[in-house]
Amino acid sequence: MIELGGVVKSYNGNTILHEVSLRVERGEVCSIIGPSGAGKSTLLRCINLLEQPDDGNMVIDGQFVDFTENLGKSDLMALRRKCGMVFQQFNLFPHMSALKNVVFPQMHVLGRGKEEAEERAMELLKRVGLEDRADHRPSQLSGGQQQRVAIARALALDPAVMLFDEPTSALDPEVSGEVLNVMRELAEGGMTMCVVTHEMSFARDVGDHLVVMADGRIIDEGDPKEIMAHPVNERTRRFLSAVGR
Amino acid sequence: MIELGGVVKSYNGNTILHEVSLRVERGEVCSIIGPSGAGKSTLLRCINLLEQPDDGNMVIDGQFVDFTENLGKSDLMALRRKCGMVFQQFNLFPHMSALKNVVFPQMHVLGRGKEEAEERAMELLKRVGLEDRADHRPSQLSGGQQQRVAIARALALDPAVMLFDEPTSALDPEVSGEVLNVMRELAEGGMTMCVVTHEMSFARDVGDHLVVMADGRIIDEGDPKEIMAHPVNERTRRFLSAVGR
Amino acid sequence: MEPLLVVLSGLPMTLFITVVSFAIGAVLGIPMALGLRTGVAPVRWVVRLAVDLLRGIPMIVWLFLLKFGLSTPAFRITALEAAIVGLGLISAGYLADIYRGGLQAVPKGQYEAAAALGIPGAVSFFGVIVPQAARIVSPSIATYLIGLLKNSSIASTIAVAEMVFMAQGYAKQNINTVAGVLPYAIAGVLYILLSIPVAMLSRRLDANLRKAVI
Amino acid sequence: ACGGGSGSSGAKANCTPLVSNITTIKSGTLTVGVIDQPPYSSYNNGSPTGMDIDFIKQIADANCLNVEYQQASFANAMQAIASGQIDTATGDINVTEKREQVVDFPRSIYLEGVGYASKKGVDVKSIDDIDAKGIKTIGIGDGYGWLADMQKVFGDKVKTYPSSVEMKQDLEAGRVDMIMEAYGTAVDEFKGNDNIAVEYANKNPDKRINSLVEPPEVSYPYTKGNTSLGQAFDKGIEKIIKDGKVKPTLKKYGLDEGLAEIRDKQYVVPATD
Amino acid sequence: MVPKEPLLQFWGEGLPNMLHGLQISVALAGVSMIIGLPLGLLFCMMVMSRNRVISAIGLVVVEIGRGMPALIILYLVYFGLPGFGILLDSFPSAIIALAWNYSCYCSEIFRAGIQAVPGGQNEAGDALGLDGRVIFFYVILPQAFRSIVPALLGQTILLFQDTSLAYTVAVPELMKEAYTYGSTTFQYLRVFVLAGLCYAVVTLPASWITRWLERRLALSY
Ligand SMILES: Nc1ncnc2c1ncn2[C@@H]1O[C@H](COP(=O)(O)OP(=O)(O)OP(=O)(O)O)[C@@H](O)[C@H]1O
Ligand SMILES: Nc1ncnc2c1ncn2[C@@H]1O[C@H](COP(=O)(O)OP(=O)(O)OP(=O)(O)O)[C@@H](O)[C@H]1O
Ligand SMILES: [Mg+2]
Ligand SMILES: [Mg+2]
Repeated sequence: MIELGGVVKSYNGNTILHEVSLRVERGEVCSIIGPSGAGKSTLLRCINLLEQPDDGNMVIDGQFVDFTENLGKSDLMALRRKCGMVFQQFNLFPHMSALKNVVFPQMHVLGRGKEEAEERAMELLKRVGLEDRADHRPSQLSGGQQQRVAIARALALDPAVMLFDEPTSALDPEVSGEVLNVMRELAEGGMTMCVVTHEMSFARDVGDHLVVMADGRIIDEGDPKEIMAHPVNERTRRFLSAVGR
Repeated sequence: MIELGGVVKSYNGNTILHEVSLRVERGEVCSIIGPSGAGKSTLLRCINLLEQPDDGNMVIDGQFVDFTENLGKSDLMALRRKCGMVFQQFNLFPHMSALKNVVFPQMHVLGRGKEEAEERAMELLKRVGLEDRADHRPSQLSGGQQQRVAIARALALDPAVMLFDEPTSALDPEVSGEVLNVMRELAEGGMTMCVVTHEMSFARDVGDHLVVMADGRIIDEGDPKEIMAHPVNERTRRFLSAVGR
Repeated sequence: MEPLLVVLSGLPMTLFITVVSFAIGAVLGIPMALGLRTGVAPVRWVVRLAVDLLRGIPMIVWLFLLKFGLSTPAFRITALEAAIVGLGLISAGYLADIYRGGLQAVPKGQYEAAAALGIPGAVSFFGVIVPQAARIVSPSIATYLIGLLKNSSIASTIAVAEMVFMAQGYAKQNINTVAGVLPYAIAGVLYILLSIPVAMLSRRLDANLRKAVI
Repeated sequence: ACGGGSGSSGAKANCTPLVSNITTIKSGTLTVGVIDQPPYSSYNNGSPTGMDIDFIKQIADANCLNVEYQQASFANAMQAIASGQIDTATGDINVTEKREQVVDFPRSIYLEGVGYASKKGVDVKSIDDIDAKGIKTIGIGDGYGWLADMQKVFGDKVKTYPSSVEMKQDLEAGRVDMIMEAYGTAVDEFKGNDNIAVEYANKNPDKRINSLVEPPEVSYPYTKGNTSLGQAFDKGIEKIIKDGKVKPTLKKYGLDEGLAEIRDKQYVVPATD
Repeated sequence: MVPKEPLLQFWGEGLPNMLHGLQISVALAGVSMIIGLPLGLLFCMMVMSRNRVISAIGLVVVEIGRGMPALIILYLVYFGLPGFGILLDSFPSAIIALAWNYSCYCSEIFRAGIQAVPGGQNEAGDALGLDGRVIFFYVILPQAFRSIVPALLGQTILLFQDTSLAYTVAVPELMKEAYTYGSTTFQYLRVFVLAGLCYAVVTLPASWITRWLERRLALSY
């Protein structure tokens, strides 16, 4: 589904990602953990082409991308459309209602008509448990509700993969649950997902594959339960004990 | 040490605290947990008199306060000096070095001379593991380091009680550990502490007494291990399961 | 060469008016800013109205009012005095609002931390809040100073011999020729050149502010 | 010697004044506000020149006074005299009823004429010409005696100016078709300018414009109630007239000698509206 | 020296002319604004353009327009252009000068407003695959308006005040009328107080509305 080969990314001479390679199968949930500054967000942003990597390549949903070549605008758009991205800070459009947030991209990206887009939006808002909040502005919603709208917005474009960047770390523990539940249901529904998270229980219980990053490298990967129970890598062990498990 | 009797606090007609009573013994660590909006911060701010409650009374370090009476300025200052407060957002003074942050209040509140204050400050910075960061501005310190400076600053005034309002919730999980360790050492040193926290492991392992708040009331209290293991109260159970333990 | 020298001969006056009226405004703005923040509502309203009037009436009207309107046998005011008093008062109005904004922009947590530590009000105001507010407002103050430098040109309308007045005097002798435009263009360029150091300083302060406070 | 010699008055020694014990702001010195209005007076960076300056010097000499100058404008001169900042002012100042509410005038010294200035070829010579020659805009300075009458007759065609300099500039640039200026000023401003024709307007009086029928008289206002200074001016001006110095001076500045024919009884321009 | 008429009567006599002047002032500000606003947006887009040449040109135009006092710009247009054979009347000269000055300030206001929109909004748009123009016009600009509108209002109040400078080139606006009235009555204090009040009648409510709007917009969403 996603296959990254030797992805390199630097900012003004600082290399943030050192030849990262990674494979996520169709329907698999891949959790990415690691200390702050490890490059987790950067990796996700590279998959979504919000950042153009300096080297490496990627196959996503059957399409090959060579990062050393400059991508045309339409290619870029087409590739981005394959990924739905959910940010830590939600990034909903504050001047649009929840419904409009989900409708607007459908109309402008997929060219859907208003009615069709609204129908699909209501269906998704229902799925994330917010059909009765469709008319609310983001500021009138709790953090957990906002994040669920953001998920619905991403899903509305029928992405092949969903990318989550610490979707619950800006949320109160109590409301995090709502969001994690939605994500769990998505995973059970067979969605391919890459999730950067500090929620160890989610990574353990829902994730199929665990990737541990540090200093711009993947230092450990494999079965989540196994790695968490018996971390072999010294750095992984340190991280896990710091996070408190 | 602290005894609250029937504390009531409302903001423009909304009652946020409904006759809260609470007792914390000398040398005891009292953890306060509960969902967002329960009134945990408000309770702490009432103890510290950052908010003037509408009704109730308090005995703190042997001194009685009737909240229905208006406090004189010098009384207020004297009472506040009994509590050291540590905020979620650290609230260090950004234009002063770490050392100056700890020295400044000593000079202006306790009237200590500069040398004495600096000596004490260095002693405390050492205690929180930051003697080599004394000259750094807060902006040059990590969140965890900032919070440790904030603890040192509060300790420098020799408070009878330390109040912590979610001291680690603005921190990365990895650095939270440093702060929790300092708090643990404080507790072991016999400091009386009130800690609002989402860190269940801290509440369980370090806390002597657990208070569960919801909707402006104390809904449950007692031995932390017992309550967490066998929550009797339905609301407590819901909260604990949402937080994931 | 000659028009340049003529315009330059007004430069000291331009700088003098700007600096002196800025100093007046910077000092007078402090009590006014406190007035804008006081809990005593009537005082706040009166100061607010005064600030709004100072800012809401064109500078040229203030200058004419002072210069032509305020002369009695007992009280005389020269053009230069009128310009300095007028610009000084107007600056006080603007700076008071800038100060107020700065005090308001200091995070509430800072007030609370100081209160929680039991630091006395005056000490926490001058030792904790003011230094932070000063950093927050310094770019706005620099911007205002640049504006004031340009506005000092309005003093030419009441015959204060600053740059524009000198330019005008020269231009009038050379009507409808290039020499009649040149002094204005020279003065314009001088204003831009003069504002560059202040702007650079402001950007430096702004960057420092970001480093130091955030 | 006047004023008792040894005093700190600074008055000229060995000099007998026409009037003794004159009160001025600065004792022994006449402080004169100079309005830029050539050829009548121009400040000239502190060494003023002009017809009025010539006269003022003679008046001061006759009264054993030194003279000091300050720059002034029509806008602030009356105010400055009234409030005692200066003793008098020069620059073709007409004797008017409005001004007499604020200041006093001694006897008049010469007449002020009105001048038309317009492009050569247009050559406005009378009020009737204005319509006849299709004039669209007429420039007149703020505070000029004929402004109100002209506005009454020509309404929005009249454009007013803060000073004669802008007005001159606009006539030359072509933004106004003609201007009505003090005759002397117009002569002076357009001396040697081949494109602009200046005409003496009082030659063709028009009863709608009072200043053309009754040319205003010029004098030197002083602070109300300062009778000693008033007398000094009266005597000084009388002496200049008696010595026959007015006509040669008018001639020297290129003005019509007929402007010396002031009326027997001082004419005060009445306040209109 | 004691004024003869009661103050209100004196004001009453001067008011009709001053109100007429006020109308001209408002017209001057209005026309300058109508020209200056779109021009400001254009300058802003030039300055923010990725094309270095366009951006540099925009920057020069804006920095000159902001760097020189309005009075100088006015003199340059009114007294300077005729030297180059361009003869404009006082009213259009004032409009050109004021509109240029105003549009340069507006350009900066637009830019600041756009940059104040959190970067996450652009990213979210990109991540959704929205077109750059769609993001700018539908996502960024509507949010930027929250900080732009009050700032623009404030700048427009300043523009209105700057119309008083047009008095120096004989536009018969409020200041000019006041000066004329003053020079015929010599009661400058009373006249300019009245003129100040006439300006304040417009600017005070406008600044109150601005502050109210600022607060309201800050609270919305
Ligand atoms: N635009 C940028 N310019 C320069 N450096 C950057 C940029 N974005 C990220 N970095 C750097 O790249 C490194 C990795 O950042 P990244 O945000 O990917 O880490 P992360 O693993 O997501 O951390 P966190 O858990 O704190 O979100 C950091 O050191 C960061 O400072
Ligand atoms: N200054 C205030 N004015 C009005 N309402 C307030 C104010 N401060 C707090 N509240 C309200 O009081 C209630 C309790 O707030 P409080 O901050 O004490 O909750 P909390 O338990 O600390 O929650 P959290 O875990 O989110 O910090 C909330 O509903 C809040 O909206
Ligand atoms: Mg990240
Ligand atoms: Mg709280």
